[in-house]
This record gives sequence, C-alpha cells and structure tokens, in this order.
Amino acid sequence: MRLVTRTLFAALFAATTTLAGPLAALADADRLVIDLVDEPTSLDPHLQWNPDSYYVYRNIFDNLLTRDDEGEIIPQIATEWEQVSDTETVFTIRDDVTFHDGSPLTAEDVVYSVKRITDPEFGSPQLSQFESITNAEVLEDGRVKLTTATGYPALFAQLVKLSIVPKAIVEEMGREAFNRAPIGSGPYKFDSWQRGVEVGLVRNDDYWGDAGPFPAAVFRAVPDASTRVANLTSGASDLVVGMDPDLAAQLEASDGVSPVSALTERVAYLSVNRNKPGLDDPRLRKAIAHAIDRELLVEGLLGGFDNPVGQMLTPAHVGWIEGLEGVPYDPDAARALIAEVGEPATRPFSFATSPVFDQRIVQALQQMLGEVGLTVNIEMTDMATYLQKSQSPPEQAPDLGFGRWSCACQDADGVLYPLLHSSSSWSRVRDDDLDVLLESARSEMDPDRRQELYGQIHEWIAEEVPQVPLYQAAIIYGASDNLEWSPTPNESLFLNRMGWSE
Amino acid sequence: MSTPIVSVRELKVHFPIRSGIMGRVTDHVRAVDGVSFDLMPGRTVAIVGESGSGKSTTGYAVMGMQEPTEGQILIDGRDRARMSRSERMATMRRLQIVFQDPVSALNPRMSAADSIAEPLQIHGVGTARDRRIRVQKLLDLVGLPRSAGGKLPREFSGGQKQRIVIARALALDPQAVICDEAVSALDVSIQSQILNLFLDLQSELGLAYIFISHDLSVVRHIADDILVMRAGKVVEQGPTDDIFSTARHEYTRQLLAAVPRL
Amino acid sequence: MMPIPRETQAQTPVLSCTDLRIEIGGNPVVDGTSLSIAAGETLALVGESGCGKSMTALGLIRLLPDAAHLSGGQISLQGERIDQLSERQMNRLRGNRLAMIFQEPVASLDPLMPVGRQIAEALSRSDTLTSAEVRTRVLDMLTRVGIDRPEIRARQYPFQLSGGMCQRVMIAMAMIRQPILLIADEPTTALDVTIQKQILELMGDLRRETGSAVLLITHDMGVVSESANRVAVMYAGRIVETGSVAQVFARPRHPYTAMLLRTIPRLDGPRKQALPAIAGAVPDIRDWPGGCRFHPRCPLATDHCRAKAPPLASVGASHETACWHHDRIATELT
Amino acid sequence: MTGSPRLRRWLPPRLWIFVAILAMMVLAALLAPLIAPQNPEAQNLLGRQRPPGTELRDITYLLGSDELGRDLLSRLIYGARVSLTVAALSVLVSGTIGTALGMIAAWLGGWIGTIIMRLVDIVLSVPAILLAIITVAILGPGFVNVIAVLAFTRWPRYARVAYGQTLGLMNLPYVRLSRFMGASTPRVLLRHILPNIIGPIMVVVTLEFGLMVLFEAGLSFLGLGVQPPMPSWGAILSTGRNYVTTAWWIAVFPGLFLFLLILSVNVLGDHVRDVVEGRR
Amino acid sequence: MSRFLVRRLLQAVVSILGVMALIFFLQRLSGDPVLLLVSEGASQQAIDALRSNLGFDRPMLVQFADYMTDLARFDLGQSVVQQVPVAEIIKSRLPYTIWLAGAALLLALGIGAPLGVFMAMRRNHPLSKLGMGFVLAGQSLPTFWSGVILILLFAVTLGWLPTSGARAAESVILPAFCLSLLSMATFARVTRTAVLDELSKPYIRAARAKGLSLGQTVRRHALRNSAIPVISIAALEIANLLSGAVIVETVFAWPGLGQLTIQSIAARDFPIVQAIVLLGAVVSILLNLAADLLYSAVDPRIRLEGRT
Repeated sequence: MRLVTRTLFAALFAATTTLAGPLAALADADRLVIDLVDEPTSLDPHLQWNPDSYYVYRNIFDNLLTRDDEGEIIPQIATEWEQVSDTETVFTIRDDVTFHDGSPLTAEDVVYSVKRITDPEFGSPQLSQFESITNAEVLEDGRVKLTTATGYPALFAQLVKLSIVPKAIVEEMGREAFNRAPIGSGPYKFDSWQRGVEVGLVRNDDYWGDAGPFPAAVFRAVPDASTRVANLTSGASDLVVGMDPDLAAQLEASDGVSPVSALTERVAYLSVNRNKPGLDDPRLRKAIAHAIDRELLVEGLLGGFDNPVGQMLTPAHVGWIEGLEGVPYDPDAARALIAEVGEPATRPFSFATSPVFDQRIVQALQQMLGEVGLTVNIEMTDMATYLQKSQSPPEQAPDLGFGRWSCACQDADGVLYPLLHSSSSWSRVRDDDLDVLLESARSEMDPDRRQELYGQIHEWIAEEVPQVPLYQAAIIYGASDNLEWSPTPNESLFLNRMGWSE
Repeated sequence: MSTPIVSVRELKVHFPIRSGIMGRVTDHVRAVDGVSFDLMPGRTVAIVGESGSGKSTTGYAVMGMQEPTEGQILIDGRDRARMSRSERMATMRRLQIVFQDPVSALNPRMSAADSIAEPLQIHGVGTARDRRIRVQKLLDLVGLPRSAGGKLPREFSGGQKQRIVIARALALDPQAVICDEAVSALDVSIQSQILNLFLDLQSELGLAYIFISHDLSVVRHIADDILVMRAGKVVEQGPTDDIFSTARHEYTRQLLAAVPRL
Repeated sequence: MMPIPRETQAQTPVLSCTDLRIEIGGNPVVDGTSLSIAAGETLALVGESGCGKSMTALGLIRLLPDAAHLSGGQISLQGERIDQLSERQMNRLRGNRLAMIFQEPVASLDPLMPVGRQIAEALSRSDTLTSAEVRTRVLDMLTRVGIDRPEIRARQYPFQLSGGMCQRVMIAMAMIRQPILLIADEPTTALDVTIQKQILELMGDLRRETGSAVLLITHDMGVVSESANRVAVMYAGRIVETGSVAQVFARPRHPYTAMLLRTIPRLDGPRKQALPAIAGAVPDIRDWPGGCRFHPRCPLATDHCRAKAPPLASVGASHETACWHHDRIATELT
Repeated sequence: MTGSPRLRRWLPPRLWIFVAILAMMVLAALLAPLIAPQNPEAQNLLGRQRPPGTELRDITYLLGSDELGRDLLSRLIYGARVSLTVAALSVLVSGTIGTALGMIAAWLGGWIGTIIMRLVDIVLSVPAILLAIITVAILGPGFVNVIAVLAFTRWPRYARVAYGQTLGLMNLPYVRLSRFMGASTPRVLLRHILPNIIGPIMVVVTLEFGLMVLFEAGLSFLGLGVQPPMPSWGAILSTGRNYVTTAWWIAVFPGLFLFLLILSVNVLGDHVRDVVEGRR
Repeated sequence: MSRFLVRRLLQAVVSILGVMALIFFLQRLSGDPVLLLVSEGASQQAIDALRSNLGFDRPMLVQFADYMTDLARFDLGQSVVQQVPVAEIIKSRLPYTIWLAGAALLLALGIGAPLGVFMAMRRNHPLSKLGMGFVLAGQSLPTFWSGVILILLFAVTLGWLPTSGARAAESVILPAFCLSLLSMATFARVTRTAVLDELSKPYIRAARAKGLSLGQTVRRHALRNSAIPVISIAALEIANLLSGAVIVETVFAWPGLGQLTIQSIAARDFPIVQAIVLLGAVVSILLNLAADLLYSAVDPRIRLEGRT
C-alpha cells in the first residue's frame, strides 16, 4: 500500500517537473484573451477552412482585398484594380509592406499565393473558392493580372479571403514548418502555439497600417460554451465566441460583460428533398413552407438577434431582393394542401441534423411541422456523418435537413449555385431551366441584369420549395464591457479593429 | 474365482513441471509411481498415507477422472484405455465416488432430490416419475427422511450432506464406490454413523469400496486389504490384520506409532 | 497420561473463568462455562464442531470475532480479573502472559512477511531490546522449537515452509516471552499424524521446561489421552464433564463422554462391525434443546432431563459431571 | 408479521428510503402517460424557461418550463422512462452476452477461450467513447442504438467476472463429477455454473446500472444520446447545464433525480455486494 | 513468471494489431474528413482533388497496408486536419493527460483508500457512513454537470481557482477533483472489501494474539496484504480515468488527449485517432504489466515462485 502511493508520488513528481514548462504562468495584463471553441487546425492560411483557424490567421496575414466594417470591399495589399476585360483584372500592389521577417512583400508573392491555393495538387480545402482563376502573372509594370475562365462577378468577394504568403520563406521552410510557425505581413506576428491550449500573437509594430492597441493577444481553445461563459464572467478572458441567445441572456445578467452580436451572411434553411416519395409532390413541399413560422422562431427562440428571411439569401448578399417575402406562414393553407396530397403525406419524414446546430430550432421546426399534421423524426448524427448523408445521391439523402449556409463571399452565387445547380453535390435539384438561370447569373457582369436573374431564381424557389429559407443568422459573442468592438457580417475577429474603452 | 471389478496394474501418474520461457517440461512430479492392486466384488481396499502420498490421485485415476501416464486400469478385466466412448460411459455407472468435503460436493443451488437424480438424468434413466421414486428409495437407503428431497444443501448438517452425496453415488447402482477421505471432515459422532452406513450398504448391496484415508483406526475398522503409500509408491500392501499386527515396513510402523491411543 | 504435578494443585489457578457466556447475534454459543487451569498442567477442552470450545478460548484471550461478544462471567489470570480490562491493557497481556496458537499454521502467519520478523514482532513491542538481541532471541527460539538452520529459516516466508514447520514457528512466536498460559486451538488438526506426534511432543517439552499451563482445544480424544492432564468435555455450549484424563477415560460419568469414547474405532477394537453410534446430529446453535442439551440423543433421557438442565456436580475427587443419571452410565452404557 | 425480521435481515430499515426512491422512479416510468400532467414534447416558444409554479394558458408548470417551453415535470417523468429503460436494457443485453461469453471462455478454454478473453482485452483497451461514436456513426442514431452501443462497450466487464468465477467453480467436486459423468456442456453451465455465479454477476449489474445511466447522460452531452425531442434525464441535464445561472430548474431537477437514482442504485448495490459476499 | 510475461506480451501485441485493424476499418466505414474540410459549396472537382490529395480515394486495404508499413517504422503519420506529424500532437497533449489523470488517481486513491481502511476497521462508526455517503454521492453525478457546478462555485463565485485551461499549476485542481469523483468510491469500496477480507483471515487473529493492537495489525499486516486487489483495480481505474477524461477535459478546456480524442473523432482525423487507440492499448498493457510487477514486489509467493 505504502509502496503503491510512494511509487505514484514519484511518478507524479516526475510528471510535474516535465510540465513546469507548459504550466508556467504567463501573467500579462497587456494581453487580449479570446476564447475560441477549438484551437486552429492550421495557421497556413491556404490549408484549412474553419472559423477557429480563420479568426487567428486573418490577423497574421494580409489579404489582397478586405471588407470594411460596413461590408464594403476595400483595398488591402492591392491598392487599386482595373477590369481589363470580362475575364481579366489587373491589381496594383502596395509597395510598403514587409513580412514579419523584414523581407518586402512583392507582386511575386501575390502570384505565388494565388497559384499555390489554386493548385489541385496542393490540396487546399479552399480550392473551389478560387478555381475560376485560371492564371496569375506579374506584369512588366509590377502589377498583377488575374485571369478567370469566364466572367466572374464574385471574384472580388472571393479575393477577400486570399491571404498573401511569402514565397521565399514558404519554399525555404517547407509546408510543415510554415504551418507550425507562419510568417505573414499582418498586424500581428505569430508568437507561440501550445498545442491544444492556445496560440499567442504579438503586435507587429512595423505594420504598414494601424496595428491596434494590444501588445499581445491569446486565442485559447475552450470547447464547452458554459465554460467560456464562466471564463468571461470571471475575467479570465475578454472575448468569447460561440454564444447562443440563451447564453447571451446569461451574459446580460452578469456584471461587466455583455453579448455583442451582428447579423451575418449566413442563411438558415430547411432543405426539402424533392426526390423522396411524398415530397416529390410540390403541394406537400409548399405545405411545409407554409407550416414554418419564422417570426416565432426568431422572436420566441432566438431572442430577436436573428432576422427572418423569405429568400435563400441575406441582405448582406449581392443578389438579395428587397421586399421579396417568400412563402408566408399559413398553417391552415398547409393543412389544406396536406389533405389534398393525402396518403403520401402520412409517412414519417426523416429530419437530419447534427449536434453542431442549435437543437432547439430543429425541435421547434419538428413541432411546427407536427402541428400541421406531419410526422417528423429527428435523426441526429455527428457532423461528418451528417455531411456524408446530405451529399449522398438525392434518392438516398434524408427527407428533410437543417442547414446554415455561408459562402463567406456575400454573393448569391456562393449560395444558390451549389445548393441548386444539378452539377453540385450539395444540390438535390435537377432542373435544366434552373441550371441555365444559375449559369447566366454566375457570369453576368451587368449588376442590374444579374439582380434580375436572381429575382427569377428566388421565385422558382418559392414555387418549387427545394428549401424553406428561415432567417439570417446572427453571430453572438460575449465580450468584456472594457472591450470596444463591432462585429461584422463576415465573422472575422480583426484585432486591429478592436480597442479598450475609456 | 470371480474377476476383480477394478484391477490396477503398475499405475503411474506424472505431472509435468514446466520452466523457462518456452515452458519446456523439465521434470515430472511423480504423484503416483507404480501402484497395483485388485478390488474384488463386495470387498474393501483401503489406501492410506499422509498428504502428498498420491492416494487421492490413485483414486481419481481409477475413477477415470485422471488420465494415467502409464499402466493399466482394468474394469471387469477390460482395459479402460481401449474402451469405446459408450463402453466408458457404461463403466462410469459401475464406479462412483464420494468426496471428502460434502459442502463442495453438492451444488448449493440444487435441491437434494435434484442432486441425487442428476446421474439418472444425465444417463437418461427412466421417466421423471421413475426417477422421483428412485430418489425416495435412495433417501430411505441412506437414512434421510423423504421430506429432505426438497431442501437445499445449506439446510443440512455435514453428516446429512454426506448422506446425500452417498445417495447420489448409489443412484446408478454402482458395484464399487471410491471413498476419498469420505469421513475425515465429519464430527466424531457423525463419522461412526457414516462408517456404519458404508458397512450396511456393503452387506445389503454387495458394494466394493476403495477407501482412501489418512486415519489408520478408521481404515483398520473398515478395510479388508490395505495399501500404505508414501511419495507415490506403495511401501506395504496386504490384508488388514497382517498390516496391523506385523507391519514390515519402517514407515508403516512409524505411522502406527504416531496414532494417539485412547 | 500425565500425572498432575502435585505441588501446583493448591496454588491459585493460572487462569480461571466462571459462568462464561458468549453470544452471537442473541444466540448463546458459550452458556455458563467454568474452567480453571493450574500452572504446569495441560487442560484439554474437547468437543465436536459448534460446541463452543473455540469460542471459549477466544473469549478467554478476548479476541472474539466482531459478531460475538462476552455477555457474562468472570475471567481471572493469576487471581486478577481480566474480563473488564481495556483493549489497551489486553494488548499488553496478550503475547506476554497469555499466548495462543491456532489450527491452520500456514494461514496463521502473514504470507508477506519473513517468519523471523513475525516472531520478532511478538518481542519488540515493549522490551527495550537492541535489534541484535532480538535477532539472537528469535534464532534461539527457533532452535528450541526444533528448527534446523534457523538463520535461513528466519528469512523465509510461510509458503516456503511445511505445515509442521509453520506450527513450530507459531509455537516459537507464542512462547518467546514465556507466557504463563498457552492456549492451543486444534494445533494439530491440519497436520499429518507423524507431524502431529512431533508437535504434541514439542509442546509437552516446552511446557515442562517453562512451567506454562496449556489449554488444549481439540476434538480428538486420542490427542487428549496422550497429552493432557485434565479434560473438560463440552457439548452445545456447556461443559458436561470434567476431571482428570485417567478418571474420565476409565470411567466416564456423562452419557455423551461415554458414548463418544465407544463410538471411535480403536486400533484394538473389533473390525467391520457396526460402531455404537450416537443417534442424531449436533444441534444447531439457534435451536439448542431445553433442559439437558444432550437429551434428544441420550438413551438414558427421562422427562426430568427434558425439563431441567443438570448442574455440574462432583462425582469424585476433581471429577464433575452434568447428568441426572450419572450413576446409570457404568451399567447401561459401557 | 412473520416475514419482518427476515426482511430486516436482508434489507435493513436504513435502506428502505433508497428502495422507496427507486420504486417511485420505476413507477413514474411505468405510469408516465397517466401521471404526466402535459405532453412532454408540446412546446410553447412564448413560454420558455419559466420558473417553477408559473401558470400560463391554463397550464401550471410545477417544475417550470424548459428551453422550448415544455413542461419540465412531464419531461422528467417521461425521462425516467427513457433513462431507466436504456440502463436496464443495456445492462440486460451486455450482462447476458458477457456472462455467456465469460462462462464459455472459461469452460472451453483453449484457443476459443483465448480469443474471447483477448476480445475482452481489446474492447476494454479502446476508449468507450471512441467505440460509441464510431458505432453511432455506422449504425445511425437512436434509442435502440444507444442501447447497442452501451451493450457493445460494457459486456467485457461481465465476461471477466463470469470467467473468473467459472474458473473457480469448474474445479469444485460437484462440477467435475457432473462433467465426468457425461453431463452436456449446456447442462453443466446452466445447472451448475450459472446459478452459482449469478451473485457476483448481480453485483456487477447493480454497479453497471448506475454507470449506464451516467453513460447515457454522457452520450447525450456529446450529442450522441437518444434522439430529440425524446426526453432522457441525461439529455435534459446536458442542455440544462447551459442555463444554470438563468434557469436553474432545468438543470437542477434532472441533476437531482439522476443523483438520487444513481445514489440509490449504488447504495443498494453495495448492500447486494455485502450480502453476496457474506459480509453481513 | 518471465514465460508468463512473454506470453502475455505476445498476446498483447496481437490484441493491439487487432484493435488497430478494427478501428482502422470501422473509422473508414463512418466516412472521411474531406467534406468537413472543404468550404460550403465546394465543387465536386475540389472535393475529389482534396480526397485524392489525402489518399482517401485508394482502396482501403492499400491504405491499411501503407499505414501498417509506416507504423512498423514508428511513423504515426500526419494529422489530416492539422497537417503536422501525429507524434508531435500526441507529445504535446500527453503530459497534460498524465498530469490530470495522475492527480485524479492520487486524489481518488488518497481519499478513497484511507476511507476504505477506516470503513473496514470501524464498520459502524458514523464517520465511515458519512464518508461512504460522500464518495457515493460524488460517483452519482455526471461529470459534465458537477464540473459546471465546481467552476461556478470555486472559480466564478469564490474566485479561488482558475475557471479552465492549464495555465497555472492550480488549474489542475478542479478537473482532477471532478475526475477523481468517478473512481473514489470504487477505491473506497475495493479497499474496504480487501481489508475486511484480510481482517477475517487467521493470521490477523494470530497477530492480535501476539499482542498487536488492531491499528498495528492493520498497519503492519492487513494493508500490505490487501494491496493486491487495490493494485489490480487501480490498473483498471486508470483506464477508466482516461475515458472519463474525455468529458472532463472538454468541460475544463484541459488540453489533454481526452479532448483531442473527441475532436479528432468528430473531425475524422484518422491518424490521430489511431495513435490514441494505439497509445491507449499500450498504456493498458503497460498498466497490467506494472500491476504484475507490483504484485511481485508485494507478494513473495509471486516473486519467488512465479505463482500467478
């Protein structure tokens, strides 16, 4: 017995001494502490596509273009640009930018970055955002020319997400090392990465623009929302992500902290699989649309943070038609239609979801459909399985599904094309006329004509109901009252746009 | 004369000792090392010896619960090693065993009647009704009330449990019973009752016994012939009276001298 | 059969108990037992399982299991009451003036400790001995109990020793502080006859050397006859007969003793004949019969026996029996 | 009351309260449709998170309403049904499989025994959560699959106990004799082994029952439990923990019930263990 | 003894290979990470490109053969999601798990075992009932719930301890305590049973007859003798603690392997899951081995005679 405890003590002592490093306190009042859900998967801006990485690396790297707080596309590395033809754009590159190691950022680096991310061999998860770019080259005058396969009006919206990496350094360090200790040109420099714990950034005092007030910033991984709330209220962190309206209510009730929110370009919707028995009847799909009370969802459940929408877009998108209401809430009409459909409407419908989504909404939707007489069974699986099921052939995919779509481009093409075009694996619609509409809207360079095309598509959706648009999702953060910051629709955390109040 | 029920010829039972990483057999424990004797119908052969002398292993080997390493065991003159499976099953019915500890010899969750009827069931003897009647008879035979059948072992005293074990051993009408220290664990006043029962059964049913014991006074009382064993070998063998009156081997004499006299 | 050492007879008994009662869960297991042991004598307490003989021994040394407790009676050691002593005072007494050995010698030793250290433990608690002195005394004691090469044996663990050897170690452990009373609870039951003889002889030798008294608990009449001076026969929680071994064995005055002696097969008795058995079984603690507890099995029982328990009464010089009909025994039961 | 002393011996009065708690929960589970005041799945999005005692549209929310305005009391009553059924069935399934495999492994020995016991090692060495997630991913989600997952990950514990106990019993004279006389393997296992190892198995059962309730709660916490809106205590608790400071009742009541349930099972399990091991 | 160990080790290696294969194929039956990695609306070409880039388009047996070949060279591969060597990720997470599980084990054993001894010695003492009530209560709460309560009480309201993370040494206190509650009752129970078992053995009575007090007897004899069941339970409980760490680490944002497990499974980061499984299996084998060695340290019968 004594022997056992003695051995254990010895083992623990050994463990403690080796742990002295990671556990050493780094107390520092000048740091901004942000609690994310998870740690970044990678800090190579071309190698991942997820919010927790995005939040961090956007502060390390500059992009070709960016959006201001109002959501307008503005210059960053490119100071100005010129549309040479429908398929060619020439960018002028800022000449006063240096990477964190001191080397200057050149047009070569811009071209390298474009080629790197568009190379299928490289395997970037962001490939499809940029695959319309067919060529990038440095012109004789030092400007950069990008060529697209066809006219591509969403190009600028996509380029907002293109981070510029230093060619020489990346090639020298190699992929793995660069991933571990990335070097960019942004307002913050990579400092440290304690796996599973936190990523530390320090301010780039040589930044060409405004680097913001924080000498250092720490992004921590705190998976449990309740724990993030506890961290914030106890003062252990200054800003936390991933709040929902109920947690926001908790923050409201606590001293010194508040929820901060913004409407995003994320649209929540109920997808309806037109290829399944019963649901192949447009009347039943219409009935489903009539059964959903968006206002109640938003007001009753989502605390009014979100914004009901009647089209598969948000006001933050190009392609949003002001005043288009979509299918109205009308349970009586829904019941009437269901009665008309008769027997095929009586089978139980499967409703796929994943723990990632707000389960209250899914259950509320189930209830609403139940109230008009449909039987709906929720099938919750983890996200990977959910995605796999959603991507399976339409005939095997679930009857209903809940989704929250973001293209991170604030352009209708990024939403409607993948969700409705028959070539897309995300779509369960196979309609030739619609395909033509989507294709022309995608490459139409005249904004008014383009808007008109999207109007037609919205009408088609309202008639055919492949999806029931629900609401424009809000993103809710919890922030210390000391922190001054207004979140934007594109869900970015730009440290240099934040500050301490007083 | 008649053939012996059991005839043991140069019986050897060796247990391997394994050692080393590969578990090679490096030596053997010679538990039984050359034992021979005959058991005639209606007679009692006793095997005496101290712990570790190999007397119980001999009993198990005769019973067939332990494979001999060498030597032969003849049942009614026929070598068991050459019997077919069904013949073996048949010989099994002719030999039965009573263990030392009546507690572990009975399934604590089975009623006395079920325990007694088990050999009948396994061998598929009679109908359920026949078996019930047989159990009643057996209870009478071993001097237990018929009402005992429905009770569980824990409701009986040690002596009564041993009676149930004996009844079970008699269920298939054996010709010989191997008694492995069958009275050693019993109280003095009960021991004599069970010994008397053995004697009665022998005269009534013509049973033969192989009586394994360390208790020389008990053995002297019940046995016709005696084998004295030590470390796997028989040191002395002969009719009971001869052994007790004129023990030839030094070890037998030591054993006799050690018995406390009343 | 040993004669009673004459010079000790008149002295205060080493140990005596009167009207000892022990209960388990409300049932008496020992029901008014009185005993006394003189210095240098061996008293055998004999009886069948469940008669309360081991409980009596454990009660005397106050090591009863949790469920059992002393519910009455007095115990005196050299005239001094010990039944009221505190646990702490008893600890000082045990191993010092009172020692005990048990039935299963191997299991009675801590399997994880070398035997030498276990013997030393009995010594090292109170005395101010140096470790070298302790060592010498342990080795010396091992030699006295007849263990060869004590230096090697002392370092060995119980599992490396035979049962007889373990009992020798137990005896060494018990005798190392020269107790005035050794309680031996079935010390040879688990051993082979040849080893039994050696152990009994060893105990006798040590008793003579040290003058300790011995309380020998056994179920074996043979052991009693060979190694005790006096005997007390127990049945169902009570002593039914007590006296010198010679008297009791030659002329038992209680039907139980008489029948028990006849029922054991003897090396000089008849062979292959029915033994004169005692009918019935030892009764369970929970339903001991009223009156004389032996009456359901007794051929001499009368209504009087069933109604009233006989007291232990003298039937000769230091020979007592608890039977209403002790005068009929000689004629009707032998 | 002749049975009373016997009852007191087997079940001392200080444990009656735990039996009563369990009995009430089982009763609530059995009679859920009769005693639940509301439909446990009926939402009222305008009456969310109302404190206990709130009256709203003729409905009194005795224990308050949950995050979707459902009656918490009704959900807890139906939740008892789900939690107890999941635990009971998974214990039954894993107990049966484990006990059978353990007995067979011990009895047959040889390579079959080795394979079974190595399988036990394998399943024990893989984190239960990992197996659970993968199994749910393959089988799909749902009530039945939760039970399947629990059974699949827990049977080795029974197998180990059954194996050890069977090995111990196999050499007892009555088993050896029965086997020697030619009794068939099923006969020996069912007549001689099983009745005598059921005690130790029951000890595992009581311990596992409490654990299974907790496991189901853990799966719910990870989003892999029973499907919403089916209420299980674990599911209610894991959503409720987000509202500890704003709507304490959603987390406190299921937490309390879960605690009382497992505590009762544990206390009674300890008692069963003591009785089985003859320590009382 | 050594023969036994070698055989056990060989069987263990076979078991590990079995586990690895089982998990390898089971995982791949449950989909691949490609869809989780790509952005919403990614074109089929982009999805296919990434899939082929990560090698998931090859036949499963080929993937398995490759994996095993790498493994034979002690190469655990690269994280699919993080694109860094798996070994590096495990190395950075492992110390935290050892630290947490070790502290929890120490707490569970340090509180549970003495309590068990006390309960065995003083069965009816009110304190032993109170103590058992406490550990049973601790075992009856789901950790994801008691964790939140602990945080709210000790970190938010009282402010004594950090809410989460592994920033300071005292950060481990709350999660370790929360985790230890799972095992404390088990240790108390097993210790109590083991000590009671020993106390009923003849050598205890013999030791008392020598004049040792109950306390001395327990300290000198019973404790050591009851160590074996406690050791074997400890080996099992460490495995349980590692499993329980999955939830506790999530609640307390503790950067150990538990959190990594759940994240990697959710992300279908196969190589990491494989590595964790491998580690888990190796650890459980090492624990059994350590338990065997401890047995022999405690028990001369095993040490000197190789009885097992």
